[in-house]
Amino acid sequence: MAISFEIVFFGVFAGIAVILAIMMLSVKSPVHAALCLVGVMIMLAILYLMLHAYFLSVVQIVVYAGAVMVLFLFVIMFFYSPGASDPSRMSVHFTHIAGAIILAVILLAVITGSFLLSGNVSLTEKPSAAQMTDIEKPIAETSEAPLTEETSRMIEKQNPQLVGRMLFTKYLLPFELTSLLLLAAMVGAVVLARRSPPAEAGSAGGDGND
Amino acid sequence: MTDVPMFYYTTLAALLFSIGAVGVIVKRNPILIFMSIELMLNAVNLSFITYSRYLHFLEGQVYAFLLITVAAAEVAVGLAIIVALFRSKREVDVDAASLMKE
Amino acid sequence: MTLMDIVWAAVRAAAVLVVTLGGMAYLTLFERRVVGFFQRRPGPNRVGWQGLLQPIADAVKLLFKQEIIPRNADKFVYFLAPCISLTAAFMLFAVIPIQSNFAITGIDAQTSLGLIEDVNVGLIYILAISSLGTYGVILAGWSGGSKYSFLGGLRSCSQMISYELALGLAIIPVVLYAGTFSLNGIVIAQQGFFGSLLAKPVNLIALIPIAIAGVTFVISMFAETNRNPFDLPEAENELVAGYHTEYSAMKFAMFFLGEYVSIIAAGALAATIFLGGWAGPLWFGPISGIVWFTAKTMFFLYLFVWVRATLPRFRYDQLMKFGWLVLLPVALLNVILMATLVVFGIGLTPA
Amino acid sequence: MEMNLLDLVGLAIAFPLLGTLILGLFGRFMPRIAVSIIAPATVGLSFIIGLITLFVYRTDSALIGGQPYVSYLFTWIQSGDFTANFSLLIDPLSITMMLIVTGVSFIIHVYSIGYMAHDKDHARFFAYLNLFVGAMLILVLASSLPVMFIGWEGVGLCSYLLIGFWYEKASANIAGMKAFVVNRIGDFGVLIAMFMLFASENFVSLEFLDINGAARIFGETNYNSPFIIAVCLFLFLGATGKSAQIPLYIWLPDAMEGPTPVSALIHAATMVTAGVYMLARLNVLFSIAPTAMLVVAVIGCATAFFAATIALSQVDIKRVLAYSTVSQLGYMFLACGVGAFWVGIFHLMTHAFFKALLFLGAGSVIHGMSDDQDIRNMGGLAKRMPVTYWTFLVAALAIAGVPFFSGFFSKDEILASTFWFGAEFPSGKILYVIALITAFMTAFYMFRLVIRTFLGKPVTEKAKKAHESPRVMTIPLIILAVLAFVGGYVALPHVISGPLGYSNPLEQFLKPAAQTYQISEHPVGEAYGVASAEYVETIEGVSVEGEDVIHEAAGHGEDEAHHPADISWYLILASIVFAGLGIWGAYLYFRMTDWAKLPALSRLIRRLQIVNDWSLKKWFVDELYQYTIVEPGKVLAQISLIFDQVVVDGIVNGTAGFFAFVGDRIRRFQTGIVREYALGILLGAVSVVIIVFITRMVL
Repeated sequence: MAISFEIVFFGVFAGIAVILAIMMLSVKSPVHAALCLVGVMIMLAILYLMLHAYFLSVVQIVVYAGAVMVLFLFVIMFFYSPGASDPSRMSVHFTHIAGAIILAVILLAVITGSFLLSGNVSLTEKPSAAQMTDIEKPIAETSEAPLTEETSRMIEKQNPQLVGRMLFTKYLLPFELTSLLLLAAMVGAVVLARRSPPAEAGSAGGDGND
Repeated sequence: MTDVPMFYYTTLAALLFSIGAVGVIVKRNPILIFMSIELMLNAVNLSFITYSRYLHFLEGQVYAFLLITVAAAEVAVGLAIIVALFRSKREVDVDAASLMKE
Repeated sequence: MTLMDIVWAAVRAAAVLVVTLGGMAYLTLFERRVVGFFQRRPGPNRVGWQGLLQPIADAVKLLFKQEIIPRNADKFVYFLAPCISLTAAFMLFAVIPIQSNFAITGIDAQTSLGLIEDVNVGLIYILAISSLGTYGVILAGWSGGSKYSFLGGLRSCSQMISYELALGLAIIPVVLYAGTFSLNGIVIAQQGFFGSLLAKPVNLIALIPIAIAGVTFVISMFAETNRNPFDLPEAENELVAGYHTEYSAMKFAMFFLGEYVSIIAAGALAATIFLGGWAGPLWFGPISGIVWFTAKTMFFLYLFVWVRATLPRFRYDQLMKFGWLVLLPVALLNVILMATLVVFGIGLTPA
Repeated sequence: MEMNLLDLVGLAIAFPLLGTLILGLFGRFMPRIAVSIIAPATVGLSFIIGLITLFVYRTDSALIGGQPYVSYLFTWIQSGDFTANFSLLIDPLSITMMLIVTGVSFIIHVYSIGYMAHDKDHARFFAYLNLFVGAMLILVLASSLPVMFIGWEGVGLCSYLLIGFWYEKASANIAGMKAFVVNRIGDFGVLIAMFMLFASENFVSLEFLDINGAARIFGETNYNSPFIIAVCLFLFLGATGKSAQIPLYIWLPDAMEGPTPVSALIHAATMVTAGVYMLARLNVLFSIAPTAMLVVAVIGCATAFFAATIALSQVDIKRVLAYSTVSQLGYMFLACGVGAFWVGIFHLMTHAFFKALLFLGAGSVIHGMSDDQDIRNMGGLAKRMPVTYWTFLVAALAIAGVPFFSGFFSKDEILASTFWFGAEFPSGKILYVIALITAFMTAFYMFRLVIRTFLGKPVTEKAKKAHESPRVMTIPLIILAVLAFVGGYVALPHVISGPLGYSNPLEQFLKPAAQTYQISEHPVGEAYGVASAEYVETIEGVSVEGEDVIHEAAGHGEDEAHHPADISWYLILASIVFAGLGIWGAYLYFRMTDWAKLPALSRLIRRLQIVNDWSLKKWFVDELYQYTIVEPGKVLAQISLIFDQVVVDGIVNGTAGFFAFVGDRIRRFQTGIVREYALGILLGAVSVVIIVFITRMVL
């Protein structure tokens, strides 16, 4: 049978992601590197879509591409004008890069090996009862027939609801802790990045900080 | 409908993670190191979501969600540190910030 | 997923592209004519009948203009930025439903117009894509290598980020009301509103937060699209021409295009979310959805031009204060209000 | 748990310890008079409790069935299956010891008020003294070896504190340390014995009653077994340390460095009697190890003789008394060794009276002589210190064994026991002969002391100015003199008491607690290779009457009733004669200076002078120890020091140096470069994963 489009799509997006990731490390300008990373993230978001994690896919773009990377770009753009390249880039020794690549290969082998050892699950296998999500269970129990494509599609359409429900029930505490962490990070970032002691800030006027 | 083997996704995640790790080690610019870390985090997220999909385990997406949030917090603080570092050192090089050595 | 799916999706996308580009072109004409009307002058009326060929003339002019690329520009980014701007604007259309039975593909009876199937994340997708639009602005500002454009880019970018929050929060009451992120679902929910009003007159209260949300949404959209009175990035007297100061010819045209596409998208979104989208009181055949949708969108487009013609520009600090200290708290309180109503069973409970 | 009046006995220990606490903490802020009241009062209360206990025990024997009573106080150690209760044992032996200890201590306390009247540290002194009494009471009242060991160590500590009481004096400090170190050697023996008993399966607990009970059963099958002999000898090693026997007697004469009441306390009533008491307490254990008993008897006899020879020539009044104590203790061990435990306790009691009297008298003399202790500087003190003289004379008569004085009865009993022991075991007669000669020497050195000190003319100005001690010191002397005289009448010899129709109350009282137990198959005589028909008869008679397999056959004491009366009279006569010879010899010696004018005699005297010198130098035993033990010990210590500095410190410093070196090398990894840390983290993570893989695959 011919190669399915999903695999083709996967190959295309994954290939772009890997190429962009490697480019991120090899391009001269930090801004280009950041853009490469944005690209990787968008590719990943598309892969998330293919994995039916719709909510996460969109969150990935909103948070990573839309906020985190914009912040990166802000900072980079303050430091580097368009023509400039990363000054510290030149001083990296060749042996370091070679060693790092060897290490990366080992790491890749180890991780892939661990993934392989922990087993490969095919989607064509039907999930066991223990594997089903909380939403799938009642459906599976009420109907004698296995989950049809349609019911599973219906369930997948509920993805944001499911994730949301889980976040606000079972994982409420981690969720709230995360919000606390965000608050702390916000305060910390403001304190760290503040230009100077308040005495000087007073003379600079209010508009300088906008 | 032929599904993509899970192994493909996990391999992609491993590959991205490794590239990120290399970036962390090779790069001297803290911003690029940071971006490499973000890449590693993304790779982890990918594996979470892969498992979520293939093991019918919605928690994977929840973990990924929390991870994204934490990464955002981390970036906010980290970039603030980099900005502060730049202000004090007038250059952006983590090796120059090896104050701990003394 | 078969080859046919993909082909049909491509066809749909192309159709949307063509229609939108055309619409955008004539939107410029529309705007100029309306503004001229407001200012008691004719506006462009020389090219073609009533100036109908004016957009084509403009396009040709822009295509053949000399391209000037600044010497210290980062060329890759310099080229990339307008592409991003335009692409992001177009991508907004992917999830906007035009018809209840948009049967171009013939596969899904009920589908949105776009690549992404209607999977209940439409609204967040809108947010995601509009946040991607930021890149175009900031990269354009930086890549030119000019301080003016960089400042303009920064301004514009921070403005967009600031108002994105209010935009996101403005959507939430509607989501709470409809119980779904899906735009199509929201339209259907609005269809059922009047029916539920008969059964439960107290549901009328739900209109209050929805109305507030609508106003907040539209204001935020003005800011997001850098339209008057929030067109600070383009404040000529301060910044020459904002983030696209260094752009010329076709690349400038792309920004221009992007801006108008996003205006259309904003109008379409507002029409879909708050005015029922393709749904209408009268059903007259298969095209009634498109008609209603276009009419409602046109209303918002007119509103955009209307506001531009009447209101003066904000000062930058006023803009920021308004965004953070007025719009955001209002939107936040509005969310709480709607949530309270939902908790007390007022509003349409999702199935 | 039902309370019994006998449980009051715990208070007897509590009072002196309370006194220690009060005086030790607040004594220095108290007026002198308060200290002087509290210290003797606590001991006096203990003595009263002792009397009550005795009364209750005698009259209330129905309540406890004449059996030993164990007063449980609290659980001291609870570890695994080992439990040590802090409980007190009340039986005739402990009551007797308790009365002796508290009674004599009380008198000494009272005397000390006068003796220490001018010392600035008298509160500290009384605190120590009270602690001493408390520790001694724990020792004698303890119901088990571990608890006894508390008291055992306690008195050792107190002896160190009290001997070194005048810590400004270097010799006092050294003497204190000597006492402590020598005692530690003995304590080591006790500990080893305790561990052996604990480790042995045959001895379930370290309670005295259990030990003795187990010993009876154990003796059935393992009579005179090497294990028991070893245990007994280790215990006896402890006894030699505490009770100043060969070879560990050397600390006692040096203990004279302490204040004289301390000497009296250590020598008379407490501490030194601990060894004798322990032997009597574990009488059954010792009884099943005749070989160990023989060692005890021989050591005791040798010590008695050896110490007496040294006492002959000493010029320090307290040293004479010290060696006499060692000698008398030897007698006690001899008595225990020949199986007459109760006689040992009897002599212990009489000795407590007259030796306390002697020391307090000597203290009075020293007091009167303004702290001069050399008898060559004295003379003619009888006129100036009449009370001291007369009481001292009573004590001297008692210790010399003059009839009708207490020492006569107890010593005669020891001699008789030894004789009868020798009758069964022929070579044992040597012991009797030596003991008899020792009795002669005892009388000699005692009267040499009396004559040099009190009779004749004052030799020095100090002696002329000597004065009688205050009443607080003389009244105790008088009380002790009365006791020293009448103390012996509680246990008259059978040959005397029998015809008088007067039983021997002390023996009757002590018999249940301190007598020789004999195993039916192994009569004492058999163990020594002599089968006595009389014994076999007795044993069989008892075994018919008794129900137990183990027979409490008649000890020596009871046997004496069967000894022929004429031989007993001869024995009494012999001891009287040897005592008289000693006194006469002392008189002759005193007159020797007159005879020295005769040339023939002077040559003899000069030859004797060598012996005298050797005796004065204590047979150079201290020097012997110095060169055989102390000096090699110092060399060993030097070697240890070098070992410590080179090897031990080398290891320690080397370890530190190694880590400093390694740290210095590792420090280079701490470059401060974040990326390298990241590399480290990554390498670590990778290796962890690989290790997990490998273990997964292997397992």
